[in-house]
Amino acid sequence: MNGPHDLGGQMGFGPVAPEKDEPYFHAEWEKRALGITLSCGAFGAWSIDESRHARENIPPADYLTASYYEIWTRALEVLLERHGFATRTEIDSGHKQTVPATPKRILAADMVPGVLARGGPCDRPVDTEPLFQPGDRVRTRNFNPTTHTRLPRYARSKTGVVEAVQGSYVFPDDNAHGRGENPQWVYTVVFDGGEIWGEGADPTLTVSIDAWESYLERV
Amino acid sequence: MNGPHDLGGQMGFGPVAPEKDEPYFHAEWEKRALGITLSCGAFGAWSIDESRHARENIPPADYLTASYYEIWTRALEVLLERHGFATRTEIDSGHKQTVPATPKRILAADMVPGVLARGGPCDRPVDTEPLFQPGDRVRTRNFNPTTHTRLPRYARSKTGVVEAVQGSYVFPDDNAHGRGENPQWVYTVVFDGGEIWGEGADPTLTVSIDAWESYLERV
Amino acid sequence: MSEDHHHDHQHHHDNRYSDMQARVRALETVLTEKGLIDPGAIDAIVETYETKIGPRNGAHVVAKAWSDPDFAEWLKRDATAAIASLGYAGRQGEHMRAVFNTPDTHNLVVCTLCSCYPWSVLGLPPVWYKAPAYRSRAVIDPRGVLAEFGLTLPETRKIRVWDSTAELRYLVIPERPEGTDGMSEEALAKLVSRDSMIGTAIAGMQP
Amino acid sequence: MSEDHHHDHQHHHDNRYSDMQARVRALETVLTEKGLIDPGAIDAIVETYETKIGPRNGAHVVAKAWSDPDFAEWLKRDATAAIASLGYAGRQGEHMRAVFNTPDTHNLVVCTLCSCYPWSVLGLPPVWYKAPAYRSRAVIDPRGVLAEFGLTLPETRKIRVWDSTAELRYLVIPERPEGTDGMSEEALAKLVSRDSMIGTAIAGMQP
Repeated sequence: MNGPHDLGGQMGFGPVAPEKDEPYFHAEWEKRALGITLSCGAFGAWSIDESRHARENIPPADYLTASYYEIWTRALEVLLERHGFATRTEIDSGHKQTVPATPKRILAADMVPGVLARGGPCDRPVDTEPLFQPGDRVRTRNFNPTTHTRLPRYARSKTGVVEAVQGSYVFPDDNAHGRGENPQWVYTVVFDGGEIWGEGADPTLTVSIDAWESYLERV
Repeated sequence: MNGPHDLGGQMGFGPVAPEKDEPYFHAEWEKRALGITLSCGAFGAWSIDESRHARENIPPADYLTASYYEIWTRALEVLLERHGFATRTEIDSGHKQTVPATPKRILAADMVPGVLARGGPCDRPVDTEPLFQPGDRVRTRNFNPTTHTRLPRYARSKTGVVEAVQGSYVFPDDNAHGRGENPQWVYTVVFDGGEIWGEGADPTLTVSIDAWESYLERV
Repeated sequence: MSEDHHHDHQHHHDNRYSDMQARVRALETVLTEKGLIDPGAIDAIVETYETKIGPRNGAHVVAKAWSDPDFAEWLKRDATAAIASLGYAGRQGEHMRAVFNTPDTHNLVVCTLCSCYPWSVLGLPPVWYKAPAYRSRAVIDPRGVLAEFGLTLPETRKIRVWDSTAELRYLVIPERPEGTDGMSEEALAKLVSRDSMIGTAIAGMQP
Repeated sequence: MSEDHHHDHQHHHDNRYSDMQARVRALETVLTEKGLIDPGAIDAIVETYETKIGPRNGAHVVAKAWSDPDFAEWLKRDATAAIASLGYAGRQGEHMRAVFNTPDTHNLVVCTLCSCYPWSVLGLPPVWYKAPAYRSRAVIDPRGVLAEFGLTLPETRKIRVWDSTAELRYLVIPERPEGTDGMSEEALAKLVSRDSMIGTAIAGMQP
């Protein structure tokens, strides 16, 4: 979706404000929000793609003012409701009223090191050979789905060069919506700044994205 | 600029909410905001293009939550400061502290009918013949200026057909920044929905924009 | 708690604007003190748009176009002059175009970049016309938008969206409803809603 | 005043979220009551990212790459494996790529669509990395962004921006500063700031 998250090339946000000696957390609740989000991710009830899409669906003005831990928390609430783990009333009140769905896994303290060390690899084998090879010229497709995609708006309908075949990975556009993992080859595609931004682009700039095979057409 | 105002094709704002029997104004301050904005426009100190750019420069999250009269008011405050009519302190306090710049005109009550009836035509003669004629295929240019433009982001690098030559008008991209009126021919350019939005576009859709000549290249 | 301040700042980034009534009053006061504005002019502007300039103007134009083929032809050829002949001209209507619905094509007007609107014939725009939901979706999902206005067009009807990116202002001339033969201009004008002249309704449709 | 309500509603659209501390506490409470989460696991997660997983990991990788050409070669060829050989792997570092700055090219990493970041080697991302200003501008105006970090590159230096749109996570290997011959890996690692591994700084630059 062309949501508030698709920020590449948008303007008006002012200067970047790096914070000197930034702490890991700016408030206690941020620590808890991190831990709760990861703990609930361990339920196995939703994919990272579904959770990204839940974040993208936060109303734009809220998305643009929220800190990232707030974005996580708002999206988590939606996921907990959607998958039957907590009702809106429970979340608002902080008290149990219903019996939750059964998660595949509940993260106990002693499982944390192993779970963090394993992470969630999303490379998957595919039966096909890659359609493209390094050096191939490709054009990104033009589409504007209301659903999840990882092809940013600024990089649609643009011509670039395949730099590397990066392996085959779960396809987020399908997986975010429960349509299966449907893995595809992923390519690093490099664009000249001028191809993307046109006149006035920094002549020394190249930008690359990692693009699933179905985002690309041969030129 | 690719600011928060450039909304065509963005998503996440929810349904349109038409209000039954909507009143002309929802609060007294909206009436005053309208009148003050038009009265200050009569100063002759800035163009409509400069005022549009001031609105576009409102921080995105503010722009997306403000009502339009609030957007007008915020931008007006910036223009009043920029052109020496009021300081930020005066605006915040509501009390005069400095002698203002001299406006070209102060709008008195008895001038209102004439001023509204005249409006602010912005057609201007140009010495050249139109480069394009109805039926010509054209491609919009690709650029992403940080300055004002009236070529929306969704309509850049797209191929369409000139439907009409609409006359010659002040060029906002220059005029907003005090670089002169530099009038150009303006064309209505029609695009197929599929050219703009790609796969999945409504097959019955065409979209037109009014494009200044320098936005266009012959295909 | 001081460590929360960083986020509170992000969230409540501009409390100055939370009371628009007070803010606009302060602005009017200081500009009046400075002799820059005349509160009477503000009253006159408001009165004009509350009583003189509104969708009745446009409805008159449409009803006349339905009733008078020569006027309709003039409106197609030179909308600014034809509309001015009825006494409607001026601010935000300096350069008018009339776009006619047909059995083949439905027209819809939007301003994605701000809120350009034909004030001289429709008056002040409604809130939804200026808001992000309409401005973002009219150009990409017009049928979805129309459905929210209760308007479902035949699947084969072409939809032409006019994005008002320059100083031209568009007035949709809806199709004349069936069964209105012989009606007077005045009676016809009553069938022409504001929304039917933007394209989010058709004439004679229940609002 | 009831006529103001419409606008107040727009402006203060979601007060529920104004107190995140209370909101997150309520969430932790209800999920704990339901037996879905273990507060001890939260403590363990927080402790991990406060004490075990942070930019020191990445600095170790970089210092080793500077010191050991075979390791640098391995890192180029298979960053995931080379980095895992130092004990750094797992969440948000499952699929790593190392991108090497050269005298010709400076690398800069961003995630325009969310906040993808190589946690296993850099820890939790800083606020600015996740915020709209950086995400919007890094891809269109990298030099402007770098200037805000106090970094001005030669005009002829090529800039390669990596937008992390998939599950690959990028670690920038900055150039080894001059005058560091013979320094130990430990001493070299101290020259490698977090920002130099994102690309918003160079190694040895004063933070």
